[in-house]
Amino acid sequence: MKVKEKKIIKKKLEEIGKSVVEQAKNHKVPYLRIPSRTTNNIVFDPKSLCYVIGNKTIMRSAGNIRHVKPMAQMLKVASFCKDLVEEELKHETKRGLYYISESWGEKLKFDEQPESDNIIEDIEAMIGEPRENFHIIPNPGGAVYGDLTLKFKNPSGKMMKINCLQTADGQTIGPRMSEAEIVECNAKRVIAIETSGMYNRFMEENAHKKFNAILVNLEGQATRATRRLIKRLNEIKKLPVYIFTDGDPWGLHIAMVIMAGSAKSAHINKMLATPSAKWIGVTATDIKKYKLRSDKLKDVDLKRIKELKKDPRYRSDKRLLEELKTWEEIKKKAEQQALLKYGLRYVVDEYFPAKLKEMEKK
Amino acid sequence: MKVKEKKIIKKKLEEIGKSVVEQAKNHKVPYLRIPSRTTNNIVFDPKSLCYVIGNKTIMRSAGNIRHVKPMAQMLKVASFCKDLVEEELKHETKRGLYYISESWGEKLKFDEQPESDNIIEDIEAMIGEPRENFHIIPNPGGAVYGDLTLKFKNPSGKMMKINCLQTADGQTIGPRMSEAEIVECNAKRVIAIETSGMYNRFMEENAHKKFNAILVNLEGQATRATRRLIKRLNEIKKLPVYIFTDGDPWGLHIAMVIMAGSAKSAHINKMLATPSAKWIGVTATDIKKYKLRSDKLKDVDLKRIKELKKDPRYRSDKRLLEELKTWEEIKKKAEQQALLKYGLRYVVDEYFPAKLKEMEKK
Amino acid sequence: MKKEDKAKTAKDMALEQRAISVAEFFEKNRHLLGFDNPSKALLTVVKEAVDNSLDACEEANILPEIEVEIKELEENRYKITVEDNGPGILRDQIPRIFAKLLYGSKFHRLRQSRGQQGIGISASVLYAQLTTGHPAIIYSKPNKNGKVHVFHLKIDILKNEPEILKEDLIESGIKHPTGTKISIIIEGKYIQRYHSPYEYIKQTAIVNPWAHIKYKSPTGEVFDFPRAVNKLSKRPKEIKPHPYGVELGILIRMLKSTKSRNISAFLQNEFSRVGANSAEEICRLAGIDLTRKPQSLTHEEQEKLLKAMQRVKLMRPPTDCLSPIGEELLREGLSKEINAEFITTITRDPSVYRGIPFQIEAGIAYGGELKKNEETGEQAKLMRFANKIPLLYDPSGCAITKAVSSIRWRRYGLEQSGNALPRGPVIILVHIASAWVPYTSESKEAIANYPEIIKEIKLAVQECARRMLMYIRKQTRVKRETQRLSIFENYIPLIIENAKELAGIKTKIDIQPIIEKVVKKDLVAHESKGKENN
Amino acid sequence: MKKEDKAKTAKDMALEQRAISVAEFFEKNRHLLGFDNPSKALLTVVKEAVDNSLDACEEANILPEIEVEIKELEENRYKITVEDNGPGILRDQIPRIFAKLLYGSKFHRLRQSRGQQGIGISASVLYAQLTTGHPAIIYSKPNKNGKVHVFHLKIDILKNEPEILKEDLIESGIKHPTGTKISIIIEGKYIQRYHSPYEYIKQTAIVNPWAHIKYKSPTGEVFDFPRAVNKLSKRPKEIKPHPYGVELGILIRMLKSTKSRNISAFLQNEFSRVGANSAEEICRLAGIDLTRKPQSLTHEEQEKLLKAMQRVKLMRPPTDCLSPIGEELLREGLSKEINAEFITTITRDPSVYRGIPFQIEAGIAYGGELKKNEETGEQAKLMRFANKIPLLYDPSGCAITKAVSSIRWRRYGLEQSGNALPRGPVIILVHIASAWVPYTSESKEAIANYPEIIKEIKLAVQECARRMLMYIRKQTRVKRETQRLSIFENYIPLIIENAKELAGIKTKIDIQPIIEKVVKKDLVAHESKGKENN
Repeated sequence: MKVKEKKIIKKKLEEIGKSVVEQAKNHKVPYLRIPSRTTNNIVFDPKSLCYVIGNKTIMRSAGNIRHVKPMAQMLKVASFCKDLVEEELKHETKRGLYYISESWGEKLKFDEQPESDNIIEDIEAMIGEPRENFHIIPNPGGAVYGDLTLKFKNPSGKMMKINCLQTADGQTIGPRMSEAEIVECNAKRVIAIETSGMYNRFMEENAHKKFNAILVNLEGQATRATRRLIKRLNEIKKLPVYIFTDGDPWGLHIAMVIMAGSAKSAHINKMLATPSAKWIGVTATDIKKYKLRSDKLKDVDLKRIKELKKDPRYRSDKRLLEELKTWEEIKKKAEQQALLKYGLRYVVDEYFPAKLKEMEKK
Repeated sequence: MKVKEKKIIKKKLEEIGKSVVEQAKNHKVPYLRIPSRTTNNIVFDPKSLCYVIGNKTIMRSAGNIRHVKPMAQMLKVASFCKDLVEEELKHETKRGLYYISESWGEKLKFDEQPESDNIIEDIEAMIGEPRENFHIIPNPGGAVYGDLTLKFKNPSGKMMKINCLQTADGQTIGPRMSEAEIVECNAKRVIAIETSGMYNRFMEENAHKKFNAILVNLEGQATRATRRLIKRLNEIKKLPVYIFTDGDPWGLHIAMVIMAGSAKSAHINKMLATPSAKWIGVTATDIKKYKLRSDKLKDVDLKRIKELKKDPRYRSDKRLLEELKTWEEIKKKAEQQALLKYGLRYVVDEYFPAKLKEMEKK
Repeated sequence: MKKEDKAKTAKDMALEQRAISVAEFFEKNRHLLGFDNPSKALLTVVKEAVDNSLDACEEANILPEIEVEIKELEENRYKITVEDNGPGILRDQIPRIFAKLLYGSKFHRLRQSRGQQGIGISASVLYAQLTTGHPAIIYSKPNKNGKVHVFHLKIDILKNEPEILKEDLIESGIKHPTGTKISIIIEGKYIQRYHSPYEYIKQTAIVNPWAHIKYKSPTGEVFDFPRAVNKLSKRPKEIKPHPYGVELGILIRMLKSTKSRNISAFLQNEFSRVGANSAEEICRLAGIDLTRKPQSLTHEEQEKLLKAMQRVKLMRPPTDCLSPIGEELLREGLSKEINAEFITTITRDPSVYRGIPFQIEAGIAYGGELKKNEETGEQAKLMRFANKIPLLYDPSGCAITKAVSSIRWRRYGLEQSGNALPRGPVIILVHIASAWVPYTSESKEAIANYPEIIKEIKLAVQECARRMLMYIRKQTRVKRETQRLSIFENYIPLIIENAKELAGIKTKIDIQPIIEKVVKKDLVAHESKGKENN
Repeated sequence: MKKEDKAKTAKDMALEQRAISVAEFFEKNRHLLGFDNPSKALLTVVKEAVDNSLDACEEANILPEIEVEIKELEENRYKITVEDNGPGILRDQIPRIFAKLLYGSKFHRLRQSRGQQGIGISASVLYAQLTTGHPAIIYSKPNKNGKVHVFHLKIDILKNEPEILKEDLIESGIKHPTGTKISIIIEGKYIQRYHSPYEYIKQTAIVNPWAHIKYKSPTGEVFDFPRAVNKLSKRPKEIKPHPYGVELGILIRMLKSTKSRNISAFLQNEFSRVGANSAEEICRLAGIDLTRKPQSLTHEEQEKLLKAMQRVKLMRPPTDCLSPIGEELLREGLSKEINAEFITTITRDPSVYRGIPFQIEAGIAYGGELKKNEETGEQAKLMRFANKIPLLYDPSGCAITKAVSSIRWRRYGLEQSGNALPRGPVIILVHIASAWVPYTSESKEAIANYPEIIKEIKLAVQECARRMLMYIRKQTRVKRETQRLSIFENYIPLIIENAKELAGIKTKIDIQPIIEKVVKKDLVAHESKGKENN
């Protein structure tokens, strides 16, 4: 993170404290306004095709018995994060923060982690920055492979440069990786893959060369860091993004979260979502067409499909809606690796090129 | 993997087929002898302090109705793996193999993944090699950080060299990493850490310099690749290994699996276990001494402790046995990050040095 | 070939036909009367005798003094003696009351009483005679200054008539100025658990707080259940049947046997709630002339009359045939026997099923000593009563259990799994008073599932439960309010301090005015919210 | 103050005492006789009439021909007509049999019959009269060449005596040479589900395969249940009571009324299984002289006699008072009405409870059409019978359900959760035949829980279940053996082929000799293992 950004974040945090102090100086009962993150303030933005936060705010007031404690805790957390940002190299996890709170004394310490998690999200919403920017980091997860050169400070603060082909089993994507400076990028597209098994297949079959692509291993639901890196490659380097998941409504939704963000993180979706990304498959149609080994959709799957059909993110995409309906009709799901029935190379030599052609035509 | 090793593996696999062919040629009903992996053939080896497989074997015979199908499948799997080894750069996951079996026709395809998994373990036991060596690889997991230079072929087969400080958020440990050639190693010890949060803390606090150590992120129960890399650093570079886990019987057992292997993988424990590794904590005694925020041990935890107390791996280590008893007495568990109540630096500046001193005295 | 093996003709069969006496019938079917097994038989005898004593005392307006003694004579053989201070029984009535089944004063009238059918006590005599061969011994003193009649009685089973083994007139034998004593020897079994005589008498004492009962158990312990009030509950009056509850067969019989000269008089004299206007309206609807002789109606007209009687608008039947315990007396009864921190009781207005008036009373006792068992998460105890008699057997078949279990107890702050009784430190009491209690069997163990009855029970118990919930809430509220103040005093300084730290500002800020504002505002808001919730 | 409000004296109360007729009693307590609600009432009337017809036919050794018709007259009003080809009833007996409660031939004797107490059919007449006011109409033809008696009957409730509204002698009205027909109009409700008259008649047809029953339903459908065999089941004989089952009260009554001159004769004449030796032994044990007059015994001696009677060793009571259906006839009955692939039945040896003989029969029908419901995992159907009558109500209170549910059905290859009935394509039938069936109530819905009875039921059903399991196993075995061969033939070539591929060897290998060896060895091994398993 550059020095300028660091200053911005610090200032944004300090503003919270200042507003309280100002009110108190005037003997007013101090309160804070926080953008509401409840469902009735999450709206679908048809332009960006993702959920964003609306205009409603909630008040957290020192005059409300249920607010006083979390309000004091929020100011303390913000204060702690300001210190982390100041030190630049220090980061903590949400779980770590929860434990650190114990050093704040009986009155301020958190009894349950959901309490501190909630306050972190409130701060995100107030200052409009993902928590990584005030150094509360998620666990790393996901990996990247391809001809991409990045520059960053390593965890001990040393400036480094690395090419993402220079790895035995993948470069983990954490908070430093996701914000690293893109020094050089010789690829034409990003291919994000749900499972490690298929990601390995792609690497070993030289898919990065074949498709002139950067390969991203999502390892299931993509972490925020992975989504952020994908977004930056898309935004800065204008690379189109293709997402390849298991063939079930959950896989499709993994793609959807990359494309449109999640409802839960509506307050920072703008920083994370890649609206132009495209879902390659495995589609419900693929299951039929390629006669893939499949399991029956369970009740929970069918229920999920029903929910998704009502979701505006899907309602606005005819193709995805059609696929959801096809699932309801065939009542089957298949994993990516089911394509291996045609041999190890088939997925890279036949399936993926065909799908890519189909997508790029559109 | 070097060319010589590749040949050895190939030969070991071929031997299986040859034995069957020889018998058939003489009109005998062919059978295979497989080291038994059932509990009554897993014995504790007090010398290596780990479970190893005993002398019992089971027979899989073409004359037994229940054996014919798995026997045919085993020969097919071995044959397939031989091809993977031949191609050198090709690896597959257990799940992938299960799907690939579909291309072998109705008779040979696996109906459930546990069937193919079982056959892979049988082959491991028969040829005495972990499955990574015949290219059936686990998902990657875990990461390494420190002044360690490794040489390997990257997934696309290009020879690479990397220093493990040269990473933003960690180098993932997969099958290629775990077997990479150790070119240079300037550390004096290995510190393996259970959680990503604490691992990040150690990296950011420059623990690798402070303790002259290579830091390993276990991400919970260590993967086989991680255990293999730790063992190689210990064996080849003679580095002592210290394991730092959450303070509960499950954390202790994470350490134990690194030290002594698991019962389930008794047939290949010799390739994976690091008997000289030492568990640093968080011990039950630490929970008392450092007054850590703790949860009550649940029934399932207490049951686990009872089991562990009967386990010979613990019975042979007075210190661990004492800790188990202490847990039963205090009935509490604590996470590593609970140490953060003393501030961010405390764990690296105070706790860990003290523990290390204590361990190295012994 | 013997005669039995031959095919029988109608003639053969006719020779075998015989009338069966009702005593024979119940001798063979004694489980129907509560004599299924030895332990239940012992309880049934106590119950029938005590019920009769209470009924007699109340009819005579005497505060009951009842002594019960159970003595073990040999293994499985018990002597049960029950003595009361009731009005006694006239000499001539004694044999038939105690030694003839289906004889009594309570069957033919519509009025609440414990006994209903004139079976209970004579069935006990029958059972004694069947199992031990011993006669029942009855002492009765109907006159303050008179002597005591003593009878040794058995039943002539084949005739269902009393058999007097011995009769005597003696000076003493009854403690009180007037009274009755019965002594019966049966085969039985004494148990100490839920279905024990002790439990029966204790529950009886709860719903009859005007009664003083002494009980001497087979183990020699003496229990005294003192009187809590010196007032009997309201005496019930006899009423006539209500047109809505009558059936065609009964109506035809009444039409035939009435002394009224015409239909109009018949309707007004024989039914409750029918006046001249209603009678006219009924006849108009039925198309029958008011002046017709009741005996002259054709079958078709009888049916029309019944339909008309049930279609016309009438007041509900009078309810002074009922004698509820009353909210206050029920509370006294509960407080006297149960050490709880909160007790509430309710007497609902009378209601009607099948034309028969009934009335539900309920009570809940919460907390106090009952909390001792709280940790075990035990089920609440449900005490069931009908016409002031405890029902100890067959809870699962009973409308009371059904009604209480069907309440959503979580709404009232108690745990409940599925459709079971709630769990918690609670005793729930339900009493149904009725001119005719619809038992599921003659052994009077459970109430039949009439929807009207279930509805009333639910309403009564829910009201008690609501009051209990309010009590629990109030307890919690008081505790909470003192906590609120200290929360503000603790956290507002922390808010200011951390805000300063965060903003990097060191100015001194006076916190006191803010705290004062906050506390004042909070109190107002909280109170008005409290009101809304009630 | 009205009289009612005054405290009553013993004298006041005496005036109120009255005897209650048994008809009045059951009029008020009609739920005890199966008239709880309109749909059950309809079924009860059909049941009582059909039971009487079957009993009469069998006593007269006539193969039953029974016609049942239910006709809807208006909403909730039905006319039920049942006609049989039995021996008919003599003119003089007709009124009391149909219009007096507790009158009949079956109460006083120990012998298996459907009716027991002489209540059922007259209760139906009572119910008709109560709900619709209509008399019952009876046709009876006791002589082949005679005329038909017609009676219109009601019950005089207050006296429990018949009231004859009309009597006639006509030429026709009965189809068969002799027979009885009854026609009753009641308020009722017709349902088509489990408790329907159809279900009752179908189950009756199963356990009475010698009966031919025709049924015309209210919707006009006609069902014919043809006869499966032309032979009645064994006729039961009347027996005397067994000393083990007698109670003191009964013994005292017998001693008093016997015509025997001395105790020895008394014991031998009035009880079964007592000969001269046993009588002597009893008297010796009791310390009573053999020659004493029965009437002369003191109470103490009576008690001693009873104890001696129950201590002496005696044969079990004779069991020819029982009339089981028989294994074969029961199988015929099941096959005729149920399309299953496997049916097995068993008749156990007679046994005794409380000195009363009884006998259990059971059957299981498995598979075939019953498999239609298999996917739903439905509970097995349990058909309960007592003295050849189907029991449709109150399964949960019944010893049969209890016994069948307590069997560990998983051992017999059926799913079962907890202590419920098993699930699967199965019908389980249990029949208890007894000289006196211990019903839990007069409405004859469920059998009381005697341990002796439960034990016998379990043994009978378990034996049937064992046979069913053997059948299921055999079916599976045959299927399995043909599969084994093809497995070897499929996989051995694959083993060789893949081994060659793995070894990288191309030699040609002759597989046939290996397959032959394998198949031979496998067959031997498999057979010997199969034997071990049995």
